[in-house]
Amino acid sequence: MGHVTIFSGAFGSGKTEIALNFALERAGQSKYNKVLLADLDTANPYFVARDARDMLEAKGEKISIIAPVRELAQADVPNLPVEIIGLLRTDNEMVIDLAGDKFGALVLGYISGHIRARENYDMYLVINPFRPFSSSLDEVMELSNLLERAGKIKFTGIISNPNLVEETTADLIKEGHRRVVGFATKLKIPVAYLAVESKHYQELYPEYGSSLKQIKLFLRPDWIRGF
Amino acid sequence: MKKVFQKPESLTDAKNHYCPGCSHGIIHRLVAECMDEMNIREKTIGVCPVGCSVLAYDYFNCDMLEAAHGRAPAIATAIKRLLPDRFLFTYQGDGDLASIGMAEIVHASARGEKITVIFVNNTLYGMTGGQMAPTTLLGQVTTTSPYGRKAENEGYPMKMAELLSSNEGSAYICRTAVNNPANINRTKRAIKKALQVQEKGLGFSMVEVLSACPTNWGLSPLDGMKWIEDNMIPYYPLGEFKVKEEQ
Amino acid sequence: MAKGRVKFFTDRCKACGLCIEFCPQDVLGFDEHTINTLGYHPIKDLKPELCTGCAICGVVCPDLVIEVERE
Amino acid sequence: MERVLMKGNEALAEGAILAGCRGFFGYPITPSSEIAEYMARKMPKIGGVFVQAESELAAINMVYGGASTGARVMTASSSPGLSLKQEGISFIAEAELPCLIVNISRGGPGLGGIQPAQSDYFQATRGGGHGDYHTIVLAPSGSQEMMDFAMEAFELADKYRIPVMIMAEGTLGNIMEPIIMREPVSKFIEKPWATTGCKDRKPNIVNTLHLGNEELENRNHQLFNKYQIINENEKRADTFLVEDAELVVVAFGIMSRIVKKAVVEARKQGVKAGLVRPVTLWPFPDEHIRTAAKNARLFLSVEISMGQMIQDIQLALAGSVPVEFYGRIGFTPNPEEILQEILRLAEREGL
Repeated sequence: MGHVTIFSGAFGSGKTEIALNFALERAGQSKYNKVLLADLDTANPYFVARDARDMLEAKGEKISIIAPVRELAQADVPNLPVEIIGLLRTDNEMVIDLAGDKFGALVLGYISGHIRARENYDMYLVINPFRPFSSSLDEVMELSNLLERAGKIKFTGIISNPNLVEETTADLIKEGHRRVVGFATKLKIPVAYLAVESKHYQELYPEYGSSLKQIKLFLRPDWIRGF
Repeated sequence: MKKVFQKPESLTDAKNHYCPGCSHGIIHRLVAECMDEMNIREKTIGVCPVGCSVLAYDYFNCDMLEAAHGRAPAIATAIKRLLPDRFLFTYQGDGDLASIGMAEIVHASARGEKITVIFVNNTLYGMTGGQMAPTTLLGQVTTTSPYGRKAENEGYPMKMAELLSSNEGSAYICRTAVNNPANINRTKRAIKKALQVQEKGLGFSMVEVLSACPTNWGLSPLDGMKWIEDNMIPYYPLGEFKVKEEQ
Repeated sequence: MAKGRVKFFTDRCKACGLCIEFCPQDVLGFDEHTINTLGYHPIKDLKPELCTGCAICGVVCPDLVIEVERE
Repeated sequence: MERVLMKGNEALAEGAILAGCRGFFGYPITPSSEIAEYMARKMPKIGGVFVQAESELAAINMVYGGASTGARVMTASSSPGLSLKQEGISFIAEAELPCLIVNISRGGPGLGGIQPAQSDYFQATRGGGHGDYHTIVLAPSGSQEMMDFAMEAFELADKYRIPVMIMAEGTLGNIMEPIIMREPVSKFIEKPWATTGCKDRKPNIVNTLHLGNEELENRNHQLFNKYQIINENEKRADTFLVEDAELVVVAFGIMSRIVKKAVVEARKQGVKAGLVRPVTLWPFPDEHIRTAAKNARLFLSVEISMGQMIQDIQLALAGSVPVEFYGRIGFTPNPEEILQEILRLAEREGL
């Protein structure tokens, strides 16, 4: 059975961008025909993985985005793609992008039985310590407990994603990452990797080495930069 | 000789605009007497409706607001939440409370808002000239039910006290009438109890008062009182429907 | 000597007559010789000597016309 | 200075809290719900009130009640919800109750869609409900302004005893940007008119009923005298490269940022383009428009609507310069699209 990788975290933690990057990375390596990226963000259809669908398909990437059907893709109804359960029971490599907070927990609770039935899965908690409700240990613990309880799945790793989008600096990443490592130690969950935009990769590589992963932003509009 | 009956301090000196024999004047006075007796005039904020009592802010001698039609419970909710030690009452008619303001009253009750609602049921829209209300009795002729209200066409009169008493948030729900001195005194006791329930923070309280609208009923004031007795009370039974005790 | 006494703010009276009807002693009646500022014949204690000061007239009055005193 | 990464909706909610807002009354609707959710989490912890109302009508009337106590209170919704709130907004405007009303707007008419839109411009700037009245309308263009305008909105509301509306497209509510957290407001003006219980004073009345002819007319004159003062003092706009501009683009909210990109590109290609960005939609910054018209041969209004603000631009210019329109619904025009339109018009006009 192919690996299932679940990305979870607070609203706006960056999990969708990270899931897209992860799926693309796997698409190059996976033995499966296509990596399935399940977009389960039922909370709010602004800036969701399905927005990148056409672009990825056009580029011929080995990725298939499982998301609500087209006319519902822009609706704010909880439209879990119907095929998700079936796909979880067949042999695929899957990347699952959950909604933030309680919405994500609800969806996870619904499908977790099928995930646990598979032997190899990872569930990551994406943390940006510069976001409200995930800037302190108490808040991160509350979120982690909520998601683990509802989903009946334990986190296997934390993805550190400290950033202030366009205003991110190397020093800011370092400071944020220190905080995330602090949370991870208290939560007794290992840090899987530190995600940074490509432009910071070279500068930070000497310090973080292979625990660093560079990501590209797919959903952020260009026009927001510089003004 | 000592004074045994006089204008309560919680009413202003303004002459009310109500028709001769209209029950609003009596009910205003009962609310005000309770405010006097509980010494809460300076802590009370009232919200009046759209309806004949739209000008009630001129008559109550306390802070008052005039609400949009039906919305008094929403307004009172916010004030009470922001100023929890004040007394809030809404004063609403049957069109205001049971028709256009149905959602507001049901949800204020469901939330257990610690406010007191004075619900004046006179079976029709008095202000606009006697149109059918949710509480208009079967067979009753109004300007918009000229052949008498029929269940097949206009449905059944709504029993708001019974309906709201099913809400867990309702702490005190009572129906009274003002058709004779004994019932007027009972109404006053009910209003006072409702305000005391609010004071104890037990939840939502409402007194539905069966009242006369002699003008739109086309009756003399005295016949209006009899009409309450003969036609309203049989359909709208008097009594306490919900009394939540202190824990 | 009457035990009670009623005082009227006659300019508030709308002559609905409820006080007259409910007065147990038949003390009250309309003052046919007066028209108040509202245009009505206001009420009057036609038989003041019978008043017991029970205040029922005040209780049923919608217009705050009446004050009642008692011994 | 603490910097945090916030969605526009969160920044607005936090800004309101920093401004001393202690009452939020709302009803869920996409794409504004994060504001309510943020408030639901925060209000109980700071001694504030959060009530999820049974309807938009109840929510806006709770704002009416809440504002009448003198507290800083608000509601937030999105376009269809704003339609339902119009009754209450008319009452609040007449009763002169200060409050904040937020429209994280989406496309219509009807249910429309939840895509960002600016098609509530008329509703927002013409009063929206029954009767003659206005609300001050602020149109932020980024997360920082969502916070800052929320704070300013309460100041303006209290100063003029007027409901202030913030209108922001759904995109702005949902996009994340780094912002500087502001200091909480500590000074508030007295509100002797508030209905808080009449201890040691005469009763206060909050009322919107004026039955006498003269009373009603006087009341409207009073309101419009106030609107005149606001009109004189509170018009705001940002201008960009308008000094020598031959083609002036006008856009507000998130569109203004997109247009700015296009204007920079157009300049590179030799077209003297400029941008006027109305910050206040009411009062409309007509003087800024007229100033920008000094060298202009053409104006272009870019909106996410079928063309609404264009009428205010035309009124401001009073026929002196023609005004073109470019707009879409369901899509947010991108910089490239607007650049093409600017170039097309420039070529047509020989600019």
